[in-house]
Amino acid sequence: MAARVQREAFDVTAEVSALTAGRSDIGSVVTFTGLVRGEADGRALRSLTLEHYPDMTEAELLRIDAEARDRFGLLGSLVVHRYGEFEPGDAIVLVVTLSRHRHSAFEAAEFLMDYLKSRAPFWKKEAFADGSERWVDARESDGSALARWTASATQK
Amino acid sequence: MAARVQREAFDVTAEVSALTAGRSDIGSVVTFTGLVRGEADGRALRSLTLEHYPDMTEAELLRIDAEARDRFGLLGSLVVHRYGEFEPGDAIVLVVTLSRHRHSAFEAAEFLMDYLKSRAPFWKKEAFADGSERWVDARESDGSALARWTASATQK
Amino acid sequence: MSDSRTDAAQGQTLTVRYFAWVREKVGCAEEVLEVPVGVATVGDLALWLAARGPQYADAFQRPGVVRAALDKVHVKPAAPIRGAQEVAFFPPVTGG
Amino acid sequence: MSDSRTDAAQGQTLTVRYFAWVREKVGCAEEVLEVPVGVATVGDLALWLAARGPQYADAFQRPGVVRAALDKVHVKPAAPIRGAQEVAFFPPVTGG
Repeated sequence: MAARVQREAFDVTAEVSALTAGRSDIGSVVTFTGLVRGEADGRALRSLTLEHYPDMTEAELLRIDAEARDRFGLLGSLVVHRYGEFEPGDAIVLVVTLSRHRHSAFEAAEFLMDYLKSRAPFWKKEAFADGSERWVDARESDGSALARWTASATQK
Repeated sequence: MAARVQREAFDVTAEVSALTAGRSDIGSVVTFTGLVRGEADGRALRSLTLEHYPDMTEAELLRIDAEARDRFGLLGSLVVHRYGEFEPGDAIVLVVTLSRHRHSAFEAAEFLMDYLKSRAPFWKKEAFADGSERWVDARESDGSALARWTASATQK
Repeated sequence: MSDSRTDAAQGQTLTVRYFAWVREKVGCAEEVLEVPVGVATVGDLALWLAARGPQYADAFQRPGVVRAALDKVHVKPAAPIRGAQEVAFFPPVTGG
Repeated sequence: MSDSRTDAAQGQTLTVRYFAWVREKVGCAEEVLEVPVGVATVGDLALWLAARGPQYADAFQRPGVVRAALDKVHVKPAAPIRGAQEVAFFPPVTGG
Protein backbone atom coordinates (compact mmCIF):
# COMPACT_ATOMS: atom_id res chain seq x y z
CA MET A 1 0.00 0.00 0.00
CA ALA A 2 2.89 2.26 -0.78
CA ALA A 3 5.05 3.63 -3.54
CA ARG A 4 8.44 5.25 -3.38
CA VAL A 5 10.74 6.89 -5.87
CA GLN A 6 14.33 6.88 -4.68
CA ARG A 7 17.90 7.02 -5.82
CA GLU A 8 19.09 4.37 -3.35
CA ALA A 9 19.15 0.61 -3.88
CA PHE A 10 16.45 -1.53 -2.26
CA ASP A 11 16.61 -4.83 -0.39
CA VAL A 12 13.92 -7.34 -1.34
CA THR A 13 14.02 -9.31 1.92
CA ALA A 14 13.81 -6.15 4.03
CA GLU A 15 10.89 -4.77 2.02
CA VAL A 16 8.99 -8.06 2.18
CA SER A 17 9.67 -8.44 5.90
CA ALA A 18 8.34 -4.96 6.60
CA LEU A 19 5.15 -5.80 4.70
CA THR A 20 4.52 -9.21 6.27
CA ALA A 21 5.72 -8.62 9.86
CA GLY A 22 3.21 -9.74 12.45
CA ARG A 23 0.65 -10.90 9.90
CA SER A 24 -0.76 -14.38 9.43
CA ASP A 25 -3.37 -13.68 6.76
CA ILE A 26 -0.91 -13.56 3.85
CA GLY A 27 -0.30 -16.77 1.94
CA SER A 28 1.46 -15.46 -1.15
CA VAL A 29 4.19 -12.93 -1.75
CA VAL A 30 5.23 -12.17 -5.31
CA THR A 31 8.12 -9.87 -6.07
CA PHE A 32 9.34 -8.54 -9.38
CA THR A 33 12.75 -6.96 -9.69
CA GLY A 34 13.73 -5.27 -12.92
CA LEU A 35 17.42 -5.18 -13.77
CA VAL A 36 19.30 -3.16 -16.34
CA ARG A 37 20.29 -5.44 -19.21
CA GLY A 38 23.70 -5.13 -20.82
CA GLU A 39 22.38 -4.65 -24.31
CA ALA A 40 19.63 -2.83 -26.15
CA ASP A 41 18.70 -3.71 -29.73
CA GLY A 42 21.85 -5.76 -29.95
CA ARG A 43 24.16 -2.96 -28.89
CA ALA A 44 26.30 -3.08 -25.75
CA LEU A 45 24.93 -0.74 -23.11
CA ARG A 46 27.21 1.27 -20.86
CA SER A 47 24.61 2.96 -18.69
CA LEU A 48 20.91 3.72 -18.39
CA THR A 49 19.66 6.98 -16.92
CA LEU A 50 16.15 7.34 -15.56
CA GLU A 51 14.72 10.81 -15.23
CA HIS A 52 11.43 11.47 -13.46
CA TYR A 53 9.12 14.28 -12.44
CA PRO A 54 9.32 14.42 -8.63
CA ASP A 55 6.00 14.34 -6.78
CA MET A 56 4.09 13.64 -9.97
CA THR A 57 5.82 10.29 -10.36
CA GLU A 58 5.17 9.34 -6.71
CA ALA A 59 1.52 10.34 -7.07
CA GLU A 60 1.14 8.24 -10.23
CA LEU A 61 2.80 5.23 -8.63
CA LEU A 62 0.58 5.54 -5.55
CA ARG A 63 -2.47 5.72 -7.79
CA ILE A 64 -1.60 2.59 -9.78
CA ASP A 65 -0.60 0.78 -6.59
CA ALA A 66 -4.02 1.54 -5.09
CA GLU A 67 -5.70 0.42 -8.32
CA ALA A 68 -3.87 -2.92 -8.25
CA ARG A 69 -4.77 -3.42 -4.61
CA ASP A 70 -8.48 -2.88 -5.28
CA ARG A 71 -8.61 -4.72 -8.56
CA PHE A 72 -6.90 -7.88 -7.32
CA GLY A 73 -8.03 -7.79 -3.70
CA LEU A 74 -4.48 -7.57 -2.43
CA LEU A 75 -3.59 -7.70 1.25
CA GLY A 76 -0.70 -5.35 0.60
CA SER A 77 1.60 -4.06 -2.10
CA LEU A 78 4.64 -1.93 -2.71
CA VAL A 79 6.22 -0.20 -5.66
CA VAL A 80 9.78 1.10 -5.39
CA HIS A 81 11.29 2.79 -8.42
CA ARG A 82 14.79 4.15 -8.58
CA TYR A 83 15.99 7.10 -10.65
CA GLY A 84 19.47 8.22 -11.63
CA GLU A 85 22.22 6.56 -13.64
CA PHE A 86 22.59 2.80 -13.62
CA GLU A 87 24.89 0.16 -14.97
CA PRO A 88 23.99 -3.23 -16.43
CA GLY A 89 22.96 -5.58 -13.63
CA ASP A 90 21.62 -2.83 -11.39
CA ALA A 91 18.12 -3.30 -9.97
CA ILE A 92 15.90 -0.35 -10.79
CA VAL A 93 12.35 -1.35 -9.96
CA LEU A 94 10.70 -3.53 -7.33
CA VAL A 95 7.09 -4.57 -7.10
CA VAL A 96 5.77 -6.62 -4.18
CA THR A 97 2.23 -8.00 -4.02
CA LEU A 98 0.68 -9.83 -1.07
CA SER A 99 -2.45 -11.90 -1.22
CA ARG A 100 -4.29 -14.78 0.32
CA HIS A 101 -3.93 -16.97 -2.76
CA ARG A 102 -1.18 -16.97 -5.30
CA HIS A 103 -2.95 -16.26 -8.58
CA SER A 104 -4.06 -12.76 -7.62
CA ALA A 105 -0.57 -11.90 -6.37
CA PHE A 106 0.94 -12.98 -9.71
CA GLU A 107 -1.72 -11.16 -11.72
CA ALA A 108 -1.35 -7.96 -9.71
CA ALA A 109 2.45 -7.95 -9.98
CA GLU A 110 2.27 -8.40 -13.75
CA PHE A 111 -0.41 -5.71 -14.04
CA LEU A 112 1.76 -3.29 -12.06
CA MET A 113 4.80 -4.04 -14.19
CA ASP A 114 2.86 -3.69 -17.45
CA TYR A 115 1.80 -0.28 -16.21
CA LEU A 116 5.22 0.74 -14.94
CA LYS A 117 7.02 -0.30 -18.11
CA SER A 118 4.73 1.72 -20.35
CA ARG A 119 3.00 4.51 -18.43
CA ALA A 120 5.06 5.35 -15.40
CA PRO A 121 6.37 8.92 -15.72
CA PHE A 122 10.01 8.11 -16.33
CA TRP A 123 12.21 8.89 -19.28
CA LYS A 124 15.11 6.65 -20.14
CA LYS A 125 18.35 7.55 -21.80
CA GLU A 126 20.67 4.83 -23.02
CA ALA A 127 24.41 5.35 -23.24
CA PHE A 128 26.19 2.77 -25.37
CA ALA A 129 29.67 1.31 -25.18
CA ASP A 130 30.52 3.10 -28.46
CA GLY A 131 29.93 6.49 -26.77
CA SER A 132 26.60 7.29 -28.40
CA GLU A 133 23.48 8.14 -26.44
CA ARG A 134 19.77 8.18 -27.15
CA TRP A 135 16.49 8.82 -25.41
CA VAL A 136 14.34 5.70 -25.52
CA ASP A 137 11.13 6.03 -27.54
CA ALA A 138 7.80 4.95 -26.10
CA ARG A 139 7.37 1.34 -27.10
CA GLU A 140 4.30 -0.16 -28.66
CA SER A 141 4.89 -3.64 -27.22
CA ASP A 142 4.58 -2.35 -23.69
CA GLY A 143 1.42 -0.50 -24.60
CA SER A 144 0.05 -3.80 -25.92
CA ALA A 145 0.93 -5.60 -22.70
CA LEU A 146 -1.02 -2.97 -20.81
CA ALA A 147 -3.96 -3.13 -23.21
CA ARG A 148 -4.87 -6.68 -22.21
CA TRP A 149 -5.76 -5.47 -18.70
CA THR A 150 -8.15 -2.92 -20.16
CA ALA A 151 -9.65 -5.60 -22.40
CA SER A 152 -10.16 -7.97 -19.47
CA ALA A 153 -11.87 -5.18 -17.52
CA THR A 154 -14.23 -4.58 -20.43
CA GLN A 155 -15.15 -8.25 -20.65
CA LYS A 156 -16.30 -8.34 -17.03
CA MET B 1 18.85 -24.12 -12.22
CA ALA B 2 18.62 -25.66 -8.81
CA ALA B 3 16.27 -27.08 -6.24
CA ARG B 4 16.79 -27.63 -2.54
CA VAL B 5 14.76 -29.19 0.24
CA GLN B 6 15.81 -27.88 3.62
CA ARG B 7 14.65 -27.34 7.17
CA GLU B 8 16.27 -23.90 7.47
CA ALA B 9 14.74 -20.56 6.54
CA PHE B 10 15.80 -18.88 3.29
CA ASP B 11 16.69 -15.29 2.45
CA VAL B 12 15.19 -13.95 -0.76
CA THR B 13 17.77 -11.23 -1.35
CA ALA B 14 20.67 -13.63 -0.80
CA GLU B 15 19.19 -16.24 -3.14
CA VAL B 16 18.51 -13.69 -5.86
CA SER B 17 21.97 -12.14 -5.49
CA ALA B 18 23.61 -15.54 -5.88
CA LEU B 19 21.63 -16.14 -9.08
CA THR B 20 22.25 -12.74 -10.66
CA ALA B 21 25.82 -11.99 -9.54
CA GLY B 22 28.08 -10.94 -12.39
CA ARG B 23 25.37 -11.25 -15.03
CA SER B 24 24.01 -8.54 -17.29
CA ASP B 25 21.69 -10.60 -19.49
CA ILE B 26 18.87 -10.84 -16.93
CA GLY B 27 16.15 -8.21 -17.12
CA SER B 28 13.49 -9.76 -14.92
CA VAL B 29 13.53 -11.53 -11.59
CA VAL B 30 10.28 -12.91 -10.21
CA THR B 31 10.10 -14.47 -6.77
CA PHE B 32 7.25 -16.25 -5.09
CA THR B 33 7.29 -16.86 -1.36
CA GLY B 34 4.61 -19.03 0.19
CA LEU B 35 3.73 -18.32 3.81
CA VAL B 36 1.74 -20.38 6.30
CA ARG B 37 -1.66 -18.77 6.79
CA GLY B 38 -3.20 -18.59 10.24
CA GLU B 39 -6.42 -20.30 9.28
CA ALA B 40 -7.61 -23.22 7.21
CA ASP B 41 -11.27 -23.63 6.25
CA GLY B 42 -12.13 -20.91 8.74
CA ARG B 43 -10.40 -22.60 11.67
CA ALA B 44 -7.47 -21.08 13.56
CA LEU B 45 -4.26 -22.91 12.74
CA ARG B 46 -1.59 -23.53 15.36
CA SER B 47 1.01 -25.23 13.17
CA LEU B 48 1.60 -26.85 9.83
CA THR B 49 3.93 -29.80 9.41
CA LEU B 50 5.42 -30.72 6.07
CA GLU B 51 6.72 -34.24 5.61
CA HIS B 52 8.66 -35.26 2.52
CA TYR B 53 10.46 -38.21 0.99
CA PRO B 54 14.15 -37.26 1.04
CA ASP B 55 16.01 -37.60 -2.28
CA MET B 56 12.79 -38.33 -4.14
CA THR B 57 11.48 -34.86 -3.35
CA GLU B 58 14.73 -33.20 -4.42
CA ALA B 59 14.76 -35.22 -7.64
CA GLU B 60 11.16 -34.20 -8.42
CA LEU B 61 11.86 -30.53 -7.71
CA LEU B 62 14.95 -30.61 -9.90
CA ARG B 63 12.93 -32.20 -12.68
CA ILE B 64 10.15 -29.59 -12.58
CA ASP B 65 12.70 -26.80 -12.25
CA ALA B 66 14.43 -28.02 -15.42
CA GLU B 67 11.08 -28.31 -17.19
CA ALA B 68 10.20 -24.70 -16.31
CA ARG B 69 13.59 -23.52 -17.50
CA ASP B 70 13.17 -25.20 -20.90
CA ARG B 71 9.52 -24.40 -21.36
CA PHE B 72 9.82 -20.69 -20.62
CA GLY B 73 13.36 -20.12 -21.86
CA LEU B 74 14.56 -19.01 -18.45
CA LEU B 75 18.05 -17.67 -17.82
CA GLY B 76 17.96 -19.24 -14.38
CA SER B 77 15.66 -20.53 -11.69
CA LEU B 78 15.58 -21.84 -8.17
CA VAL B 79 13.16 -23.80 -6.03
CA VAL B 80 13.69 -23.96 -2.26
CA HIS B 81 11.17 -25.94 -0.21
CA ARG B 82 11.30 -26.29 3.52
CA TYR B 83 10.08 -29.24 5.59
CA GLY B 84 9.35 -29.60 9.30
CA GLU B 85 6.90 -27.86 11.60
CA PHE B 86 5.88 -24.27 10.93
CA GLU B 87 3.81 -21.55 12.52
CA PRO B 88 1.52 -19.06 10.80
CA GLY B 89 3.60 -16.41 9.04
CA ASP B 90 6.54 -18.73 8.37
CA ALA B 91 7.87 -18.85 4.82
CA ILE B 92 7.93 -22.42 3.51
CA VAL B 93 8.55 -22.22 -0.23
CA LEU B 94 10.54 -19.97 -2.53
CA VAL B 95 10.57 -19.91 -6.30
CA VAL B 96 12.86 -17.60 -8.27
CA THR B 97 12.74 -17.23 -12.04
CA LEU B 98 15.11 -15.17 -14.16
CA SER B 99 14.49 -14.15 -17.72
CA ARG B 100 15.24 -11.56 -20.34
CA HIS B 101 11.67 -10.25 -20.43
CA ARG B 102 9.13 -10.19 -17.65
CA HIS B 103 6.23 -12.21 -19.01
CA SER B 104 8.13 -15.49 -19.19
CA ALA B 105 9.48 -15.00 -15.66
CA PHE B 106 5.94 -14.49 -14.33
CA GLU B 107 4.57 -17.43 -16.31
CA ALA B 108 7.36 -19.74 -15.19
CA ALA B 109 7.00 -18.81 -11.52
CA GLU B 110 3.27 -19.45 -11.63
CA PHE B 111 3.79 -22.74 -13.47
CA LEU B 112 6.28 -23.85 -10.83
CA MET B 113 3.96 -22.90 -8.00
CA ASP B 114 0.97 -24.62 -9.61
CA TYR B 115 3.10 -27.74 -9.78
CA LEU B 116 4.53 -27.41 -6.28
CA LYS B 117 1.14 -26.80 -4.66
CA SER B 118 -0.42 -29.90 -6.20
CA ARG B 119 2.22 -32.43 -7.23
CA ALA B 120 5.33 -31.86 -5.16
CA PRO B 121 5.95 -34.87 -2.94
CA PHE B 122 5.05 -33.29 0.38
CA TRP B 123 2.36 -34.22 2.87
CA LYS B 124 0.84 -31.59 5.11
CA LYS B 125 -0.58 -31.99 8.56
CA GLU B 126 -2.56 -29.17 10.11
CA ALA B 127 -2.72 -28.70 13.87
CA PHE B 128 -5.53 -26.40 15.00
CA ALA B 129 -5.81 -24.06 17.93
CA ASP B 130 -8.50 -26.34 19.40
CA GLY B 131 -5.95 -29.17 19.66
CA SER B 132 -7.22 -31.27 16.74
CA GLU B 133 -5.03 -32.39 13.88
CA ARG B 134 -5.59 -33.62 10.35
CA TRP B 135 -3.68 -34.62 7.28
CA VAL B 136 -4.58 -32.36 4.39
CA ASP B 137 -6.35 -34.07 1.49
CA ALA B 138 -5.17 -33.58 -2.07
CA ARG B 139 -7.09 -30.63 -3.41
CA GLU B 140 -8.92 -30.49 -6.71
CA SER B 141 -8.48 -26.72 -7.15
CA ASP B 142 -4.72 -27.08 -7.26
CA GLY B 143 -5.05 -29.89 -9.78
CA SER B 144 -7.15 -27.56 -11.92
CA ALA B 145 -4.55 -24.81 -11.69
CA LEU B 146 -1.98 -27.26 -12.97
CA ALA B 147 -4.28 -28.55 -15.73
CA ARG B 148 -4.24 -25.25 -17.60
CA TRP B 149 -0.53 -25.66 -18.32
CA THR B 150 -1.19 -29.05 -19.90
CA ALA B 151 -4.04 -27.56 -21.92
CA SER B 152 -1.86 -24.71 -23.17
CA ALA B 153 0.82 -27.21 -24.19
CA THR B 154 -1.75 -29.18 -26.19
CA GLN B 155 -2.94 -26.08 -27.98
CA LYS B 156 0.54 -25.33 -29.29
CA MET C 1 -5.11 31.08 -29.63
CA SER C 2 -8.16 30.53 -27.45
CA ASP C 3 -10.82 32.98 -26.52
CA SER C 4 -9.25 34.64 -23.56
CA ARG C 5 -12.24 36.45 -22.17
CA THR C 6 -13.10 33.73 -19.63
CA ASP C 7 -9.78 31.87 -19.56
CA ALA C 8 -7.51 34.88 -19.32
CA ALA C 9 -4.23 33.97 -17.63
CA GLN C 10 -2.00 36.82 -18.77
CA GLY C 11 0.18 38.36 -16.14
CA GLN C 12 -0.07 35.21 -14.03
CA THR C 13 3.29 33.81 -12.88
CA LEU C 14 3.91 30.25 -14.00
CA THR C 15 6.77 27.83 -13.44
CA VAL C 16 7.53 25.94 -16.65
CA ARG C 17 9.48 22.69 -16.37
CA TYR C 18 11.03 20.59 -19.10
CA PHE C 19 12.04 16.94 -18.95
CA ALA C 20 14.16 14.49 -20.92
CA TRP C 21 14.89 15.54 -24.51
CA VAL C 22 12.53 18.52 -24.26
CA ARG C 23 14.76 19.78 -21.44
CA GLU C 24 17.92 19.08 -23.44
CA LYS C 25 16.61 20.86 -26.55
CA VAL C 26 15.26 23.88 -24.65
CA GLY C 27 18.50 24.04 -22.72
CA CYS C 28 17.06 24.52 -19.26
CA ALA C 29 15.11 22.46 -16.74
CA GLU C 30 12.89 25.14 -15.33
CA GLU C 31 11.97 28.78 -15.88
CA VAL C 32 9.46 31.22 -14.44
CA LEU C 33 7.27 33.14 -16.91
CA GLU C 34 4.58 35.74 -16.86
CA VAL C 35 1.83 34.27 -18.99
CA PRO C 36 1.73 36.37 -22.21
CA VAL C 37 -1.39 37.98 -23.61
CA GLY C 38 -3.47 35.57 -25.67
CA VAL C 39 -2.12 32.42 -23.94
CA ALA C 40 -5.01 30.71 -22.22
CA THR C 41 -4.36 26.99 -22.62
CA VAL C 42 -1.42 24.61 -22.37
CA GLY C 43 -1.53 24.32 -26.16
CA ASP C 44 -1.38 28.10 -26.52
CA LEU C 45 1.68 28.15 -24.29
CA ALA C 46 3.42 25.44 -26.33
CA LEU C 47 2.82 27.45 -29.53
CA TRP C 48 4.08 30.62 -27.89
CA LEU C 49 7.20 28.84 -26.62
CA ALA C 50 7.86 27.28 -30.04
CA ALA C 51 8.00 30.79 -31.53
CA ARG C 52 10.50 31.95 -28.94
CA GLY C 53 13.70 30.76 -30.60
CA PRO C 54 15.33 27.90 -32.48
CA GLN C 55 15.90 25.73 -29.39
CA TYR C 56 12.26 25.98 -28.40
CA ALA C 57 11.15 25.47 -31.99
CA ASP C 58 13.24 22.29 -32.09
CA ALA C 59 11.79 21.02 -28.82
CA PHE C 60 8.18 21.66 -29.81
CA GLN C 61 8.43 21.02 -33.55
CA ARG C 62 6.66 17.68 -33.60
CA PRO C 63 2.99 18.47 -32.97
CA GLY C 64 1.30 15.97 -30.70
CA VAL C 65 4.57 14.49 -29.47
CA VAL C 66 5.34 16.71 -26.52
CA ARG C 67 3.05 15.98 -23.57
CA ALA C 68 2.07 18.29 -20.77
CA ALA C 69 1.08 18.30 -17.12
CA LEU C 70 -0.56 21.08 -15.19
CA ASP C 71 0.24 21.15 -11.49
CA LYS C 72 1.54 17.57 -11.88
CA VAL C 73 -1.54 16.15 -13.56
CA HIS C 74 -1.42 15.02 -17.21
CA VAL C 75 -3.54 17.32 -19.37
CA LYS C 76 -4.53 17.77 -23.01
CA PRO C 77 -3.48 20.88 -24.98
CA ALA C 78 -6.95 22.37 -24.45
CA ALA C 79 -6.51 22.52 -20.66
CA PRO C 80 -6.80 26.14 -19.38
CA ILE C 81 -3.76 27.48 -17.57
CA ARG C 82 -5.64 29.92 -15.42
CA GLY C 83 -4.91 29.44 -11.73
CA ALA C 84 -2.13 26.89 -12.26
CA GLN C 85 1.24 27.15 -10.53
CA GLU C 86 3.30 24.86 -12.73
CA VAL C 87 3.21 23.50 -16.24
CA ALA C 88 5.56 20.79 -17.48
CA PHE C 89 6.44 19.68 -21.01
CA PHE C 90 8.00 16.30 -21.72
CA PRO C 91 8.19 13.49 -24.27
CA PRO C 92 5.82 10.54 -24.03
CA VAL C 93 6.90 8.63 -20.93
CA THR C 94 8.98 5.55 -21.64
CA GLY C 95 8.20 3.78 -18.39
CA GLY C 96 10.49 2.31 -15.78
CA MET D 1 -1.32 -61.96 -7.52
CA SER D 2 0.74 -61.73 -10.70
CA ASP D 3 2.30 -64.49 -12.66
CA SER D 4 5.57 -64.90 -10.82
CA ARG D 5 7.48 -67.02 -13.27
CA THR D 6 9.26 -64.09 -14.90
CA ASP D 7 8.77 -61.44 -12.22
CA ALA D 8 9.71 -63.55 -9.22
CA ALA D 9 11.02 -61.38 -6.39
CA GLN D 10 10.64 -63.73 -3.43
CA GLY D 11 13.52 -63.92 -1.06
CA GLN D 12 14.72 -60.51 -2.21
CA THR D 13 15.39 -58.01 0.61
CA LEU D 14 13.35 -54.85 0.31
CA THR D 15 13.18 -51.69 2.39
CA VAL D 16 9.58 -50.58 2.78
CA ARG D 17 8.92 -46.97 3.77
CA TYR D 18 5.69 -45.31 4.82
CA PHE D 19 4.85 -41.63 4.83
CA ALA D 20 2.23 -39.30 6.33
CA TRP D 21 -0.96 -41.04 7.49
CA VAL D 22 0.12 -44.37 6.00
CA ARG D 23 3.13 -44.19 8.34
CA GLU D 24 0.94 -43.23 11.29
CA LYS D 25 -1.54 -46.04 10.67
CA VAL D 26 1.12 -48.70 10.07
CA GLY D 27 2.95 -47.45 13.15
CA CYS D 28 6.44 -47.37 11.69
CA ALA D 29 8.37 -45.33 9.15
CA GLU D 30 10.51 -48.06 7.66
CA GLU D 31 10.97 -51.81 7.77
CA VAL D 32 13.04 -54.37 5.92
CA LEU D 33 11.22 -57.37 4.45
CA GLU D 34 12.03 -60.48 2.53
CA VAL D 35 9.66 -60.43 -0.41
CA PRO D 36 7.10 -63.23 0.21
CA VAL D 37 6.25 -65.95 -2.30
CA GLY D 38 3.69 -64.79 -4.84
CA VAL D 39 4.49 -61.08 -4.45
CA ALA D 40 5.77 -59.83 -7.79
CA THR D 41 4.38 -56.31 -8.10
CA VAL D 42 3.92 -53.25 -5.91
CA GLY D 43 0.18 -54.00 -5.90
CA ASP D 44 0.84 -57.56 -4.74
CA LEU D 45 2.93 -56.20 -1.90
CA ALA D 46 0.20 -53.76 -0.83
CA LEU D 47 -2.34 -56.62 -0.73
CA TRP D 48 0.06 -58.80 1.23
CA LEU D 49 0.74 -55.98 3.72
CA ALA D 50 -2.99 -55.25 4.12
CA ALA D 51 -3.50 -58.86 5.24
CA ARG D 52 -0.76 -58.58 7.82
CA GLY D 53 -2.73 -57.06 10.68
CA PRO D 54 -5.35 -54.48 11.58
CA GLN D 55 -2.98 -51.49 11.40
CA TYR D 56 -1.86 -52.44 7.91
CA ALA D 57 -5.44 -53.21 6.89
CA ASP D 58 -6.43 -49.75 8.10
CA ALA D 59 -3.60 -48.09 6.19
CA PHE D 60 -4.28 -49.92 2.93
CA GLN D 61 -8.07 -50.22 3.15
CA ARG D 62 -8.96 -47.61 0.58
CA PRO D 63 -8.08 -49.16 -2.76
CA GLY D 64 -6.52 -46.71 -5.16
CA VAL D 65 -5.77 -44.13 -2.47
CA VAL D 66 -2.35 -45.22 -1.28
CA ARG D 67 0.35 -44.38 -3.82
CA ALA D 68 3.69 -46.05 -4.30
CA ALA D 69 7.22 -45.37 -5.42
CA LEU D 70 9.87 -47.87 -6.35
CA ASP D 71 13.43 -46.74 -5.76
CA LYS D 72 12.06 -43.20 -5.45
CA VAL D 73 10.13 -43.14 -8.70
CA HIS D 74 6.32 -43.02 -8.71
CA VAL D 75 4.90 -46.29 -10.02
CA LYS D 76 1.54 -47.95 -10.67
CA PRO D 77 0.46 -51.05 -8.74
CA ALA D 78 1.44 -53.23 -11.70
CA ALA D 79 5.12 -52.26 -11.44
CA PRO D 80 7.30 -55.35 -10.83
CA ILE D 81 9.34 -55.29 -7.63
CA ARG D 82 12.11 -57.47 -8.90
CA GLY D 83 15.51 -55.86 -8.52
CA ALA D 84 14.25 -52.91 -6.49
CA GLN D 85 15.92 -51.80 -3.25
CA GLU D 86 13.16 -49.70 -1.77
CA VAL D 87 9.42 -49.37 -2.04
CA ALA D 88 7.45 -46.56 -0.44
CA PHE D 89 3.73 -46.21 0.28
CA PHE D 90 2.08 -42.85 0.93
CA PRO D 91 -1.12 -40.87 0.49
CA PRO D 92 -1.62 -38.71 -2.58
CA VAL D 93 0.81 -35.84 -2.22
CA THR D 94 -0.73 -32.62 -0.98
CA GLY D 95 1.91 -30.34 -2.40
CA GLY D 96 4.00 -27.72 -0.70
